Order: sequence, then structure tokens, then C-alpha cells
Amino acid sequence: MNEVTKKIREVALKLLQKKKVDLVIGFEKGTLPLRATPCFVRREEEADRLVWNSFCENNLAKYIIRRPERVAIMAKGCDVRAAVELIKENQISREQLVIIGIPCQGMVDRRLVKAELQEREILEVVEKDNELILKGGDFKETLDRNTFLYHSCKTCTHRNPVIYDVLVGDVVEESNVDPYEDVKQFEDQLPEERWEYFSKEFTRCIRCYACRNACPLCYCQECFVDSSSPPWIGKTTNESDTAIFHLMRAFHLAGRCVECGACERACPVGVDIRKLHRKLARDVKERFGYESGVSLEQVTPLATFKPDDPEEFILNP
Amino acid sequence: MKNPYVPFPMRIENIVMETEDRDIKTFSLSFVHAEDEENFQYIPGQFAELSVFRTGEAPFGMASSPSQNGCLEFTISKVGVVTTALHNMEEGEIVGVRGPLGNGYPMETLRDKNIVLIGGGFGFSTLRALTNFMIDESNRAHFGDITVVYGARKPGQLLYKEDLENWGRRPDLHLYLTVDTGDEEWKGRVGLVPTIIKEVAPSSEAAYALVCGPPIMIQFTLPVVEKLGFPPDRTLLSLEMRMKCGVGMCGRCNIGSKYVCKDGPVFSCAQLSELTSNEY
Amino acid sequence: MESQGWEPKIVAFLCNWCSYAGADLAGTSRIQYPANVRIIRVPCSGRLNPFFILASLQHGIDGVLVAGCHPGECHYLTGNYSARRKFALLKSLLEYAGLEEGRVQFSWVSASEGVKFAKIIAGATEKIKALGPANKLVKGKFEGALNE
Amino acid sequence: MKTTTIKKKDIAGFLDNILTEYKVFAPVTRDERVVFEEIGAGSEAILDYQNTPMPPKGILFPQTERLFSYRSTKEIPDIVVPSFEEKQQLIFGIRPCDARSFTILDTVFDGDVKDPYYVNRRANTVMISIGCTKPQATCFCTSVGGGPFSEEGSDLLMIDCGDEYVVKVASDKGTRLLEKRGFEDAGKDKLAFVEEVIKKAEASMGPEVETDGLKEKLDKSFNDPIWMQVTDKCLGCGLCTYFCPTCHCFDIVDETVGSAGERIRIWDSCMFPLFALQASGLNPRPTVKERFRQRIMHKFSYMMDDYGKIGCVGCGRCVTECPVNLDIRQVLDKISRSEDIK
Repeated sequence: MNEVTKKIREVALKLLQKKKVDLVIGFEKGTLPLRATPCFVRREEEADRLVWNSFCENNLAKYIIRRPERVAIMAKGCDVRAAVELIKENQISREQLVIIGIPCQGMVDRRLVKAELQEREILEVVEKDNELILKGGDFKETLDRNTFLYHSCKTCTHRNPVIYDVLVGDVVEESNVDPYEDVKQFEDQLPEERWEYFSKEFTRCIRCYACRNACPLCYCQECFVDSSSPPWIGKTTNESDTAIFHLMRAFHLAGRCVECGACERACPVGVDIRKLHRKLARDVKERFGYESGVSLEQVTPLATFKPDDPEEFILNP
Repeated sequence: MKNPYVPFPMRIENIVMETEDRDIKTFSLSFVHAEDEENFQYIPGQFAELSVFRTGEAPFGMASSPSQNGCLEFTISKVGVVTTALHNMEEGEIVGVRGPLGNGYPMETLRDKNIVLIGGGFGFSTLRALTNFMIDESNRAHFGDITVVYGARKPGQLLYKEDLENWGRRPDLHLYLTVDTGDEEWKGRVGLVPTIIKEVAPSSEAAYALVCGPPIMIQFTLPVVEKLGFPPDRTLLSLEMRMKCGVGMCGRCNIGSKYVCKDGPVFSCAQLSELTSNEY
Repeated sequence: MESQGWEPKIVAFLCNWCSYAGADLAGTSRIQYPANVRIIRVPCSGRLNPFFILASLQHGIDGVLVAGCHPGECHYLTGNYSARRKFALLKSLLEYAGLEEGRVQFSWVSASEGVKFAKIIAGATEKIKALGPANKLVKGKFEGALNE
Repeated sequence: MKTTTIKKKDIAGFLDNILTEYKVFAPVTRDERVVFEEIGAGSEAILDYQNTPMPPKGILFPQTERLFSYRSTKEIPDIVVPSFEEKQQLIFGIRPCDARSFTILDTVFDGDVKDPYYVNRRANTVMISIGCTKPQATCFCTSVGGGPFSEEGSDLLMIDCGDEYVVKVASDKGTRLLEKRGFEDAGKDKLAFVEEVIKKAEASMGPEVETDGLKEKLDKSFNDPIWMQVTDKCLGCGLCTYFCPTCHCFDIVDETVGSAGERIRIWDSCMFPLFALQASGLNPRPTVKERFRQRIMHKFSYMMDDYGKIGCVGCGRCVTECPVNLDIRQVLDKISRSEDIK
């Protein structure tokens, strides 16, 4: 068992023993190799289920929305950013939330690893330092975990929780990558090429809404795609409706999306949804100087304005 | 192979505004093709899917009695997308119809029995169909005592005023109307349906109770009916659920393993108590 | 319409207080502007749900113009300031996704700017004509009977 | 004919021959994913795959299907139903669990009331399945009445025996297909050899999911708090139902352009909040708990009542794909083994 897991269990146990919280939301071992799964601990004796490894990929902030009870969550950098936005949007109060912050080294992209092994089925995974030791029926293979991180983790600039009540594990060095490098490259393509790219991406979408439901900031009681009066968009996999679903969802998340990548991890058909979200995140940062989920004080950019906001796009003949 | 999804056209002949809040209308539809009429053999308590082309489909119980030939009637409350579209339609326009669907009231079982019909609000429509069917000249002899208890929130919310007047004049039908709150002109009973049933206390001897109305009314009516001696297998409910296909395939209207569209909408309390689920 | 055959359909969402009045002024002043535009009046540019723009494109509109009061002159004080942030992001997002620059345009038109309104419509129409019929986001690729 | 053989190197040619008469769907790689698609040449089909992420159910029950179209310009809309006289089609390389899933869809769409869209397509479809010599860790077909070499739903079942396939004939359709192409009976030796392959594969299956007495347990569990526990982490998306080869719930919607309209059937999911929501605002299944319970009960209890079959073929797709690793096997086990449910 790793040190972080041990500490998390101690912290969780203490919180429950001292009745500081009614529920600890964390991860436990998954039923499949390369998976951890969200875990809800309500009783002291269950604290030992909690684990921390390279597969804690879900954004647990999803589960704190409108919870009535006092709750603690195991939170990576991105989970905390989502929690910050949720607190600001009054989906949970800071007082009822205990953040067990965990500096994060990035999560391993299970699909990338599987693709690397092609049709060979992985039956067991052992983590050792930065190595992933994969075992199958008739093979054993070692991979460098850092090569197989999720793209969202490779471009992450907030691996350390921005706020927390307890910090478990050592602070990690923040990466100084340009998180929007690929967005910039994409912008350099011709409009037709960009359209073609997204059209192809959206064609794969099956409208299962795993992206929306995994997203910690998608919490509308009735989503515009579900509404029947008015019926905002068609419910079929028609190209136009699917494109509008993704464009509008991205827009609804402008200035709110914390770039955790939960949507893309949930998507079973690999639609490059984040490419839209991150474009908006970059615009918001450049135009309005706002970065989501890093401050409890700064007002959400689309809930405010400045009289001298840039308006170079306004037609003025 | 018959295509169960394709509606046939019917023309709106007549629209009656039923209630003072103007939210409930009764549509009288006539068949456009004679063969559609021949194929549409129904019994009271069955329903049909009405199509508003370009908007969609929704299920409605037939408010007309099969003993009235040539037309179908549907009483429609404006609550959703399709019903609003229907309310915006005018006489002469065309709607699509699929049906008849569902089991309807068990007419063979009800034969020669005393019948107690208990209806509330907008849920009264198929009970009205049944009443009109039973009092039809050719059918009246096949049923015993007929008791109708029908309530609405306000006098202006009572449906089928013409029918109610006719029924009230008949010696072979006991009609009890009630409203939750009366007004200056209202001379009838005031009180909730369960209370009125307690007062009326219809005999359960060789009788069936048929209950149809909002969930809250059903909830409070059933214990009263039970106390009057109606056993669960002689207490029938007509249920509502969201439906799409109407033929037991689309999977949404089930209560346990029973589909309201195919196995219902009429169930006895005895049948319902045997189901795993209570999601209704 | 005219000899060229295709004429673009343009929807203009105009705020009730300034831009719609500006359009009105252009009309009463008998200023000529292209007849391609269909005007939809909205209470304020801040009322504009970005979905309206996408829905227009989805249903075969070739271009969308949105106009409201000049900054600082909003009837509701700040509606257009909030709208401006939304519009900036929406325009950027749509163009990033590959929609042609100019399909969706934004402007400020006051009640006294009838001439400016006409100019904007003329400019927008010309631009959209140059872009050709909208073919992205358009719904209606129905099969069978509906393709006739 | 009972059995025959076909060399692996002859498969492409065999398919090319079939392509002259049939529309053929086979596993192909698209964007690094294996999917069932219509092929133009036999060589496009890939043989060494585990299973497609998406089930092939869409070939017979498409996600979006036009029931009819109409124009409402005339007084009485003229309804045009798409014609059913489709070309004969063949699904090649389907896994036995997926072939079996169609027998479950048959009970739904080809029961007292017939769904002509599905039924016609089904009648025109031949299925050639490939047995699973290497079942995956997520497979649990043997727990739900199937097996890695189940012939249910298949017309022909191919069993990988090195450089050739032994082909078991599972229906008259299968016989006709082979006889027409001059295949000959392979005799008993091959069958004995195949038995070994089958045994070995079955032995490699992971632990079974407890399904004995599961239905009774489920029926008693309806109001049990266990449903709260197992659905804590469920996100309420529709992924599991869309990836399920037997999930068949659908919605019917009208889509319009100008005066033209289409009535379209689309997949729906019992996991969606609007699935059972009534226009009055009443929702008999208001939270994820009730919706998830409906999904499980439908497959493992209601389908048993209605059709005497479990509505699951154990393909393991929902297990693999669930974004939060909510494993149906674990849920079933928990309920089966619960001592609190009486």
C-alpha cells in the first residue's frame, strides 16, 4: 500500500470518528485492471476501502452537488477546481465540505495503455514508482506511466489543490507547459479543415450524455437537450443536432469548465470534446483574465463585465 | 404484416370547451376512410395514440362509447407539447389516430353486475364512455345498478355537463356529483370524492368498483372502497403512464413486468398487489 | 428573387429600444437596404440566447446579425455589457469550429442610426452573399420522401 | 449438413462470393476502433478481434430509424412508409453473445405485436458468428445461459482451429448458404477436435455471476436500501444501455423541415430522467436509484416474467465502458448474496 493511501484512510477514519462529516467520497479498487472506482464511505470500518493510485480518473466533485450532508472528498487538483466553482455557484457550501487535497501526478489513460497492448488482454496491473507492470495470460510488460497520462493531465497546470482542509502527500512541481499549444495549432488550420475535424468527431457521438453526466459543472436540473417544451434540439444523432449539443454544452461551460477531462474520459467513443472547451477556456483567460476554479473570490466571467471589455469583433461601418 | 406505428387520419368535427379554466376540451373526430372505422372496434376503457403531425403523439382514453357510431371523442387537458398543439387545432383539421390500444374495462366480467364508477377531475373520461355504453338501450339490460360518483375541484371544472344532466334525469342510474369548493350557483354536494363515497355507501353486493382520477384521489378512495366491502379483485383502476409505442415494446410504461399500454390500462387492485413494483 | 438566383436569408435580432428603433428610422426615412433581412425583435441584446443563433443556422438561415444599444446606453443599464462577453465567446467558438467568419455578426445601432443600420445590413448581406449559402449546421438532410 | 471447414486464407474469397448476393456487415477498423460496418470486399473484414465496443444491434435496430415520412401541405398528410424489400444481408464475424442478443430482441419485436421494421430485416439476415477461443475477463455469458460457443441466434458458428475454421451449421439458412457454395460435410474427427477447443475456452472463463435464485432475490429487493448503496456512484448517463446488445427501449419523435415531417424512432434509455416523466410532471422513477433498479429488474426479473428469458447476454460491454466502473456483475452478486433481503 502506498503512503498516500495509508494517510487518506487515516484522515477519513478520523473525520468519521470525530463526526466531522457523514460521508467520505473517495476511490476504491476497481473491478477491472487500470480502474479505480468512486467509493462512498459512511461507516468507520469502511475507511479501509479507500485507495489512491494512477487510475483515480473520475472527478469526484460531481458527487458533492446539492448534497444535504457534511461531506469530505478526496480531491486532486482538478476536483478541487471543480469544487471551487461549485461553491461559487451555490451548489454546496464551503462549510459542509471537507477537502482532502491530494497533489496529483496525473492519471493514466486506460485506453492509451490498452491500445499499446493491442489485442492482448491485461489482467493485472502493479504500480511501482513510475512504472506500470502489466500482466496478462501469457505476457508481462512494463510501461513508463508518465508516457501514458491523459492528455488533460499532460496539459494540467494545477496539479496541487488550490484550496484544501487537509493535504495528503507531497506537493508536486507544477508543469510549465503551454496548456493550449494544441488549440493554437488547431486555430492555424483552415476553417474548412477545422469544420471537417469536428464534423467527424461529432459523427461518432451516440448521445449517451456520459460527457454531460460525468462533468462536475453540468448540474442543470433540466438540461437543454432533455427539455421538451421548448424542444431546443432534436434527440436523434442527426449531425446538426449533435454538433449543436456539443457547441452549446461547451458554451454553457465557458468560464466554468475546469479542464479536468472528465467528459473525455467518460466518452465511450472518444469524441474530442475538450478541444472545444479549452478554446473557450483560453479565450476567457485572454479576454477576461479569468481562470476557472482557482479562486473563491473572483466572479465567474459571464456573470460580470467591464465597461471596457474588448469589442474588436463588433461591426462598425 | 400490420404496421403498428402508422396512424390513420381523422377529422376534427367538433370541439367542446369543457371547463371554465379553458384547459380541457373534448374533441369529436370522424373517420376519413370507411375501412378505418370498420377496423376500429373498441370497448370502453381502451385508448388510442393521437398524432399531431409535425409535433408528435400522445395517448388518450376514448371518452366516447362504442355504442355511438361514426365518431370518436377524446377529452384532452392542456399539459404538454402534444396536448397544447391539439388545443391550438380547429374544427376541420386532420389528426392521426392509432388504436384501439390497451385492454379496456373487462366487459364480460362486468356483465350482470352492479357497477360503481368513481371518477375525479379529468380522469373521468373513460368512465363516461363506460357509463354511456351501459345505459345504451341495447346494453342496459346487461348491467345491474349503476352508481356514478364524480367530483371536480369546482363546478366549472365538471366535464360533460350535457351528459350529467341526462344521467341525472334517468331513474336507472344513481348520479352523485360533488365539488371540492362550491360557488353561489352550486346546489349539489360539496366534499372530496372519498367522503362522498362514504356517505353514499354503495352496496358491494355483486358489485364492481371502477376508480379513475388523480393519484391523490385514488390513494384516499381505495381504503373507503375496501371498507365498503369491495374486495381487491372487484376494485378496478385505470392507470396512466408515459407511453410511446402503445404496444408493449418501447419499454417505459411498465409497472414491474406489466405494461400499462398492453396489459392495462385497467388493472384490478388484486393484480397490482401482485406486482413487484409500486412505481405508479 | 433577382437575376442572380440565390439570395441569402438573413435574420437580424434587434433590441427593442435602440436597434429596432434604428431599423424603424431607416424605414421611415426611406433609406434603401437589401430585402434579405428578417427582423426579430428582442427586449434587449442581453436577452439573446446564443441558441437562437444556432437554431437559425440549423433551420436554413444563411446569416445572423445581432444588434443592441451602444455600450453605456442599455435600457436595462447593463444588458448589452453582459451580452458583449457572451457574443465575443460565441463568435470565437463558432469560427474556431469552422463556421465562416461573417456568418454571425454583432453590432451596436442606436435609435438615431438609421443610416448606420442600412449600411450594416448592406454590408452583412454582401458578405454573406460572398460566403454563399450556409452549409454547416444546417439540418434537413432527410432521406427518402423528404428529399423530393 | 452438420459441420464443414474453411481455411482462414479462403475467408476473403468466401466473403467476396457472398457479396455478390448479400449486403455484408463485418468487423472493420475505423479510427482505431473495431466496428461493424458494411464492407465492399471480403479482405476488409478483420478476424482477430476480441469484440467490438459497440454491439451490432444497430444493424437490425438502428439508433435512428424513420418509421414514416409525411407532407402536411395537403389537407390529409400523405404518409410514406419506407419499403421493406431490402437486399438479403449477412452479418459476418459476430460474437456468439451478440448473435444470441438478437433472439432476445426477437421476443420483444416479434411477439404478439410485430414490429415490421425489425422483423423484415431480421428475416433477411444471415448471421455467421465466430466462437470465442479467448473469452475476456469481463465476459460472463455462461452465467446468463449462453457460452463462448453458443449457437443460439447464429446460422453458422465458426470455431478457430489454427489455420482453418471448423464451421458448425446452426440453421437451415446456414445449410443453404453453404450447400449453394459447394461445401462438404467435414465428418466426426473435426467435431471431436473442436470439443477440445471449446472445453479449453470455457475453462478459461472468469468466475460466474450468481444467477441462480437471482430473480426471486431481486423481486424481494425492490424496496431494499441496497439499491441506494449500489447506485451511489451511478452518473445516470445512458452509456450502459446504448452499449447493451439487448437494451431496446425507444422513443418516437417527429422531426420536421418545412412542410415535410418524419416520425422517427430513436433509442432511448431508462437511465434518462425524462424516460418515464409524465406530462403532468409526475415521474414514477424520479432518481437514479429507481432508474438503475428498473434497468436491472427489467433484464433479470421482468423479462423472465414476460418471456422466460434473462435480458442479458453477458457480453460485458457495460462493465468495460462504464465511466465510473459500476460493474453489473458486482451489483448482481451483492443482491444474490445479500442476507438482508428476505
